[in-house]
Amino acid sequence: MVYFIVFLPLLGSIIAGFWGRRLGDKLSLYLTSTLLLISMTLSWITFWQLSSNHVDKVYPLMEWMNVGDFNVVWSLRYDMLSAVMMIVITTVSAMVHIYSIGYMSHDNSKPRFMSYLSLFTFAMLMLVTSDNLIQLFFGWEGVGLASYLLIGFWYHKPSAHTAAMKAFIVNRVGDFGFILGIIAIYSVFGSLYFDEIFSDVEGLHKLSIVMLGFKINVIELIAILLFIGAMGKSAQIGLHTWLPDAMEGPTPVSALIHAATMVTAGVFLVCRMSPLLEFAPFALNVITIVGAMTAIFAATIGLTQFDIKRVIAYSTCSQLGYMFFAAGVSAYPASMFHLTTHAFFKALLFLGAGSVIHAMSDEQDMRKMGGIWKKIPITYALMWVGSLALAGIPFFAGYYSKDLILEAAWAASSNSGYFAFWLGCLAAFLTAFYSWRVLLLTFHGNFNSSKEVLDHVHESPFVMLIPLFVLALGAIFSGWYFYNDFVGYNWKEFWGNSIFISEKHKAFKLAHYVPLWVKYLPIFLAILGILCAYLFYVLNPNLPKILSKKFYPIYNLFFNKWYFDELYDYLFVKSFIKFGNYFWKKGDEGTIDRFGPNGISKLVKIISSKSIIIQSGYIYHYAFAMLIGLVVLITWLLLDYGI
Amino acid sequence: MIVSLEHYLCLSAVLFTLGVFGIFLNRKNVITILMSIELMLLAVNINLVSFSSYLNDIQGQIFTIFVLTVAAAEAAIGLAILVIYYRNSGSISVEEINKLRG
Amino acid sequence: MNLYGISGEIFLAISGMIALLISVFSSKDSSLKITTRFCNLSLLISLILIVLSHKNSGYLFNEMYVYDGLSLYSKILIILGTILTLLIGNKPQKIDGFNHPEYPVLILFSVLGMVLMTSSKNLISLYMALELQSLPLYVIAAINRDNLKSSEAGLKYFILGALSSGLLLFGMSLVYGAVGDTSFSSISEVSSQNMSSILLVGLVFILSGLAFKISLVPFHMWTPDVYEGAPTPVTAFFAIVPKIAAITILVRVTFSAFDNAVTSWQQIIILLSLLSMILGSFAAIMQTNLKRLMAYSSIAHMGYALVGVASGLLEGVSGVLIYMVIYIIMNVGAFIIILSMRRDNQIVEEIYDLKGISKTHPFLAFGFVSILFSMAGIPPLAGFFGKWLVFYSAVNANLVFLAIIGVLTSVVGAFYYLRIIKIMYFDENDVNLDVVENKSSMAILGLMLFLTLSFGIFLNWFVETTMGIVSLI
Amino acid sequence: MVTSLFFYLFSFIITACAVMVISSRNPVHSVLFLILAFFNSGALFVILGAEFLAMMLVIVYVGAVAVLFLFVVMMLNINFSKIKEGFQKYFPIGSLIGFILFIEIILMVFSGDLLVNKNNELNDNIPNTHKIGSLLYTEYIYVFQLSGLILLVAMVGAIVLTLRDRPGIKKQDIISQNTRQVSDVISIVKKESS
Amino acid sequence: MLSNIPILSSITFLPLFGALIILLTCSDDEQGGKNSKFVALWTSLITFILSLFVLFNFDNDLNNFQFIEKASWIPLSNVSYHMGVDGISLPFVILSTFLIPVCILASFQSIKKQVPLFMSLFLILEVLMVGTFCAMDILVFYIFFEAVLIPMFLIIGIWGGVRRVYSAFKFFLYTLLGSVLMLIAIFYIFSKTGTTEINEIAKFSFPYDIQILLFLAFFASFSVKLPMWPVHTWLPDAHVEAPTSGSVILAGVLLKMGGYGFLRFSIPMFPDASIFFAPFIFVLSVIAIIYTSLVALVQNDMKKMIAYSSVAHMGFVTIGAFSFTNEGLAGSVYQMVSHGLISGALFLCVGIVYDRLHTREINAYGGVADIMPNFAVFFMFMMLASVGLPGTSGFVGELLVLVGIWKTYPIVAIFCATGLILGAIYMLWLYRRVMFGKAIKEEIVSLEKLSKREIIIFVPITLLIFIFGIYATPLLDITQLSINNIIDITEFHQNKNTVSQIATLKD
Repeated sequence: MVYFIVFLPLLGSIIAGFWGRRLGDKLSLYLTSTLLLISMTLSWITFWQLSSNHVDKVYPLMEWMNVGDFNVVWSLRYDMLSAVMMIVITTVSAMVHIYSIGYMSHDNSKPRFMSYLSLFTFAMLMLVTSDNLIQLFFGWEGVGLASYLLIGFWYHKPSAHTAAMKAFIVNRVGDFGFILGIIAIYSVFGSLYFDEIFSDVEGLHKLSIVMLGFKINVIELIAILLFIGAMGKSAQIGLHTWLPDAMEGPTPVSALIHAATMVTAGVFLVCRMSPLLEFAPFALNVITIVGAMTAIFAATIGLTQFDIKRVIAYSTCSQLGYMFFAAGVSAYPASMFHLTTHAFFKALLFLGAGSVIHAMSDEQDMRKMGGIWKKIPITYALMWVGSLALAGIPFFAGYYSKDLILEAAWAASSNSGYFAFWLGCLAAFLTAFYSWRVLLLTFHGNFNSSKEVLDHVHESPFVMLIPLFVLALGAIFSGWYFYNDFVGYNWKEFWGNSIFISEKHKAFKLAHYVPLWVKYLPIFLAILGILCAYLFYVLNPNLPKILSKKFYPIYNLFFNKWYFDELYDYLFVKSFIKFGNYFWKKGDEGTIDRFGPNGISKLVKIISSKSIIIQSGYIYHYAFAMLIGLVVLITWLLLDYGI
Repeated sequence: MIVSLEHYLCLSAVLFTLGVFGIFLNRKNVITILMSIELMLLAVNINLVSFSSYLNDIQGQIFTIFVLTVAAAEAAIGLAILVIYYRNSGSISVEEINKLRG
Repeated sequence: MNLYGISGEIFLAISGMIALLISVFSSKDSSLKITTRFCNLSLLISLILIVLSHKNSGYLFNEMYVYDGLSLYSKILIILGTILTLLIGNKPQKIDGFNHPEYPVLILFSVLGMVLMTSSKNLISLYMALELQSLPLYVIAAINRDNLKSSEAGLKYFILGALSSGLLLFGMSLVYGAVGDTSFSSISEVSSQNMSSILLVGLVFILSGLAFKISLVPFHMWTPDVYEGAPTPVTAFFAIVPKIAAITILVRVTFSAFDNAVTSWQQIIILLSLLSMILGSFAAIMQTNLKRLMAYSSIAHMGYALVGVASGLLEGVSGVLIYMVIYIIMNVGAFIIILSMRRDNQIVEEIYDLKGISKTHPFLAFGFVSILFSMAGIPPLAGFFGKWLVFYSAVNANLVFLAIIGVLTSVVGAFYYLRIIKIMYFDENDVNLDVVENKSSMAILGLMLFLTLSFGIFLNWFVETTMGIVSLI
Repeated sequence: MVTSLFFYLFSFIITACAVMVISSRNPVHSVLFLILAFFNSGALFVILGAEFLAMMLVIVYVGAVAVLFLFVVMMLNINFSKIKEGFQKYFPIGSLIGFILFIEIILMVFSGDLLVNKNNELNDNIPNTHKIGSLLYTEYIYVFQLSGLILLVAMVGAIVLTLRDRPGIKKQDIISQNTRQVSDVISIVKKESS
Repeated sequence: MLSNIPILSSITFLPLFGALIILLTCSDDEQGGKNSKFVALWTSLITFILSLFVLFNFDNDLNNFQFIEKASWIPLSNVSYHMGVDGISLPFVILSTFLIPVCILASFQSIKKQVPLFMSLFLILEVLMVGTFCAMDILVFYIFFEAVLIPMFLIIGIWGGVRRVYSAFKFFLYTLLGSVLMLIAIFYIFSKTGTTEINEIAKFSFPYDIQILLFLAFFASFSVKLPMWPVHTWLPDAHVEAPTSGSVILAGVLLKMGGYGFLRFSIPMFPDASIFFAPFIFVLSVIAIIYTSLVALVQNDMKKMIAYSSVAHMGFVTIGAFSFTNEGLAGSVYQMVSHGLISGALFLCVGIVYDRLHTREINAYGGVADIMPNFAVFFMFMMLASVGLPGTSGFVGELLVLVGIWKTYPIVAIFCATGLILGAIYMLWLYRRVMFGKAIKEEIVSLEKLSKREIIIFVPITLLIFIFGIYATPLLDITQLSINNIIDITEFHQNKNTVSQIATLKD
């Protein structure tokens, strides 16, 4: 069954990719969607089976490479972590496939799009089902590729392919760490298989290596390197810059890849490697801090952006931060839980936004929207659901997971835990605020665009709305439904061996026993955030402008995304080009060639032209040369002889 | 004072050196060069004969005979070449024989 | 006295005189042709006689004349080389402006001198044979007597040649004085007991004289000028045949007369070969005249060949002997190509005249390319094997630096060979060349090409033969 | 004592002549000095006991070679060329090299390595010429023949280079004179009578 | 039955017959050109099939050379014509025989002048390449190794671009200069050991200082051929000016000769010197990876960019080879094979657009993906393979090398891995500038789609890259035992060194 789940999307991708033109748009659309639906159904079935019998299994496929100890076998690992990821992936993916049928109806390369989507799904499934790190890396890069292809799907647009490239390259920076981490793991454990690594980790966690004269604990090093990989994929602060730009891709892509699934791969990796991370306290602290900073940082930017998708993208970034600091305080189940709920409501928000954009004739700027809630009521309602879930309003999915994360952070009772808690709370406030800012700016107020656009605004077709409904169900009920299993009292039994929490780290256990104010503070802040947004954008629309003028430097910092792009542009892009040119012109041409081949050939020519000077044509010169030769020879030999 | 072999050899060395000088310090005409060569051969002959005499060995003298013969033949050919060169260029100045160079 | 061992040479001398008569008494128009044919024929017969008579080795005339493997080997090369150059130079002679029926006769006498030279075992006979081979060469260098360049070439060649034979002779006189005898065996005997300074200086003089004939730097100065000035068929002859005799006699002098004074002459030879390799490679780069270029190339090649002698090892000599075969093959091929190309009824001399001939005359171009690569020493062509053998012997004799300089200069040398290839293959054709593809020349070119390309197959035969020869020196 | 006196005399003359040969501006003078040098060398040879060679030197060199030189010098009618400026520039280095060469030969001569072996005892009763004659045609026949060839080649070479038939010159051609027919020469033209 | 046929010699010299047939029978006109193309194609295909025969009959479990042929050549000097393949050489033999038909097919249209000559030169090139990899006698190896210069020089010079003369000369003289020193070293070895058998020489242990010198001499040759920084500058020029198929072979096989040389000669014959020089080589290779990647980044010429990327990729090869670990060495071989396929394919890609537009300026393109969708797919695949995406062969090689080097010098691995990032940057940027965007320019819009022939060229390469990417075991198994030999040697010497160091410490 697992085979089918994983390979049906691949099949769809191949068929749509290679024969899509011949099959026709419709057939390829339906084919891929159907295959995904089957895959989804199967994954739910297997999930239920697994949650009842708790038997992890590895399904081998074939050998990949084998050099001495370094052997890698393609195989599918099916344990609870994979199962959870699989249902998330297949469900959201199936919904997005169906949604795309409607959303992409005007595009003229639908088969290609569907092929990419299915390819992505396949790669993601490979990622989550891998039994070893190399295969995980395969999936990891595979989703990166699919993301690259999908962001750059509209390759006519310069911004799209620039964003695609950026995404790939920034991810590569993360992969750089990840691959080194994998190699380090291999060099320490002599194996790439999770089971073998995890069984050895306890014995080896004090090992250290010397690098550049520093003595470094290997497990910490590995953990940090792996986390760099996770940062890249999950757009954590520093390596986040690609995610907002990735919104250049079609909206279903944003929903699937850049909200629900791919970006959570980093979180998945951290959870998957939990048995190892548990022995790397320093790395866990780093993860906590980075996660917390991302949460607040992305939220601040989200406040000021006007592109509807970008706001949601920054919100994704922020929510990923939550997941990370949850993992950082060893509350991996909480992290996974938030991952799951977030997948539903964020996909919902994106698809909703897509629906809006669709309705607005591909307009994404919120300043040009407004007051259209009556024209697209269903979308409007669903966006409400999504926003409520995101803000963590009780009984929506987000409430369960986000609250738990903050509680766990508090319960960690470490410095980093408190740091994460407070930043998380602040971020929760901001999240609510910008969520409603989106809602209010988009659907309320006055319409700010041309009349033609307004006339054209219409509710999306059913094929787009059905996925929204499904996801809305998830956004409402998934928290409640999964709470017990994921993070409740039988979490240990549920996750089985796939997640390991050291006895020393009690944050997750204690998360359920925190003071009441800790429990209610986030809710309070969320509601406060909503009210603030109402104040800012309905009651007193001038207030944002006044505030932005008053706190211009801060506003500007937020609006320009903390100048990360500019910084990177200066630090890397420009300097790389400068160095490249320098090496090329000054190094290769100016030095190596100048003094190397060209220099030598010039020298040879000079010597040559000098050497024919003696060939003057005059007999006496010739005779003289002979005589000199003779004299030199005689002198040399006589000196040698000892006269 | 008896004239020793060294004396003859010194004389021949002087002649040889003068011949050599004649070849590469000569800026006048080619004939002088040919004569310098004859001087060198003369030096050789003196060498051979004196060696022959002091070694009591006749070979050196026989060698000298052949050297003389060859020198005559060489002179004939050399002068013939000189003549045709003169016909072609109208001069046998050493300074002007430099059409071929480089 | 049994003159069987010298029968080939006697035949050659007699037929030379007959040829002289033929050249005088045959009709003017055809006399060159007839004499050339006659000379070729007699060369061939004398070759057969030499091969037959040299089966055993031995001495004649008081050890003045020796017939052995070495002399047989070089005689074969000399005579074959001469026949080839006469064949390929046959037609161009007329075009090149000289039509003297005495030309082949002079060549015949010169060849006689050369073959006798290779058989010399005595300073006197060596000197006489050497003069017999050089005097006709002076004449044929200037044989295009109405041409200023040709006569200048003859003049320069003569003066410097006379100077060099003066040096040689002076050296011989000193050696005679030191040894009291002129035969190589006595020299060897004395030099093994007492390598006196007088013997040493004599040796230097003798080697200088011989170096002139092989055109080793700094005794090479005549080479480019004479090669350029002499008529092209004559240049071909100069480039190919006399070198063999001179190298052979150099080997004989060093390995037979001064075989016990290796350390003395080794240094001289090393220096000469170093200078030749370096100058030959560098100076050729600026040349645009094909014949001049071939001159410098031959200087460099002689430098490489001499590396084998410098090693002082018998296998080095064997390498040199094989190198000479390869050298002949390459030069015969190259000169066939040069001789068969005409521009405005003149033999092509400028390398730029070869522009783009790869398209108009693919066979010639292909042949030339192979030969040039071979000259550059790129495997698997013949030239590489020559270099292999000599450099290997140098390394074997712990003269690694010499081998290194050798290979480095061969890289420099590759540059100018490549330049010709570039002109032929990479440049566009804008010159009108007439090509006289006479059949015998093309057949010889084909043969040379085959040998160049497949020399490796025959290498073993040569190695075994020459090793057999040199072990008996 | 007398021998050495003569030796120094002749040597001095030879050296002086040699200097004049290469330094005299008029080539005719050079040739004449060369002849003088040859005469004196002949005298030296006599001192050395090589009478035959002394004669030969005079006959071959003075009689043939030097005269040939003289002949050519006269024939070519060479102008007295001026010594050019470049000469001064090369003179020091040139003379230095020549001088080194000279010093080295002298050093070699006086190095004490000269061996005077008397293994081949010359029988003093037999005259020099006789001895040479008896050897030249027996032991040295090979070389002797070679020298003949060399002379032949020299002759042929000299002729090839210099002999040329000039079309404009009137020359007696006996064969054509003898084979001349009347009909070739005389053509009978009938003149029309007017 | 099989053992009786000199199969390696047949593979080696069969193309020579093809070349002779072409040279002798095909005239330089249209018909002759056509005939020569097919003769060349069929000859190379038959050769390829024969080489597959070797591949399938190769016994992975035999720890020495196989298909040995030996004929005495110069018995006096103990030199013989000796051929054989082991796990290190076999992949390259197959790579050569595989790429040649591809190249010949690729030059069907693009070569317009002197076609018979071109085809025969390619066949001769095949002879020499296969011979290089099969030779078991060091002199025979050298002959093949060096002779490659001739056809390549002519190919670049005759059919090359504008600056072809400069490039051809640079290529020829640069590599010649490098390899002549090796020739002297070979002579030295020959004179000291009295044998030219590679196997025999490997058993001989040279004194330490001699090893250092010999290693340097060999290094001069192989590092230029590979090429390593800073002697890489011939490569961009040669690649840029060479015709497409010339570039393919240059990148695909000729560069590998350097790497092969390191594995076959430098390391086993001079283990102590190799160990001594390993850090030095790492430094050069790391510089190569970073430096040339940055240089590649700023190129405007597609071929030049790919050429520079080759230098960077070959940096991985040397690092892997000198890590002296199982993974590193295997990765090094793997990387060479995969780079041979990938960069070859990339050059083919450039060739395809160059044939149509006659410019390699990146700026002249843009939006090609729209016009040539199939091409976009292939190019994309090759680009990703070059970047080292898992699932392509490029990944396996780079991964193994990184694993190998991490084991010995983790810090080098870190620097090395930056190549993955930089590689992605320039390749994606190239792809973006060429393929993406709107096809506005007139000449771009009128580009022809891929012809069937061109697709046939790409499909096998693509499949191979993909298969090697997801199923690396077969190739790794072939090389395993031979690599173990090298490791045994180096480990022995490493231990010996440490033992002697300890001994000196005790003193």
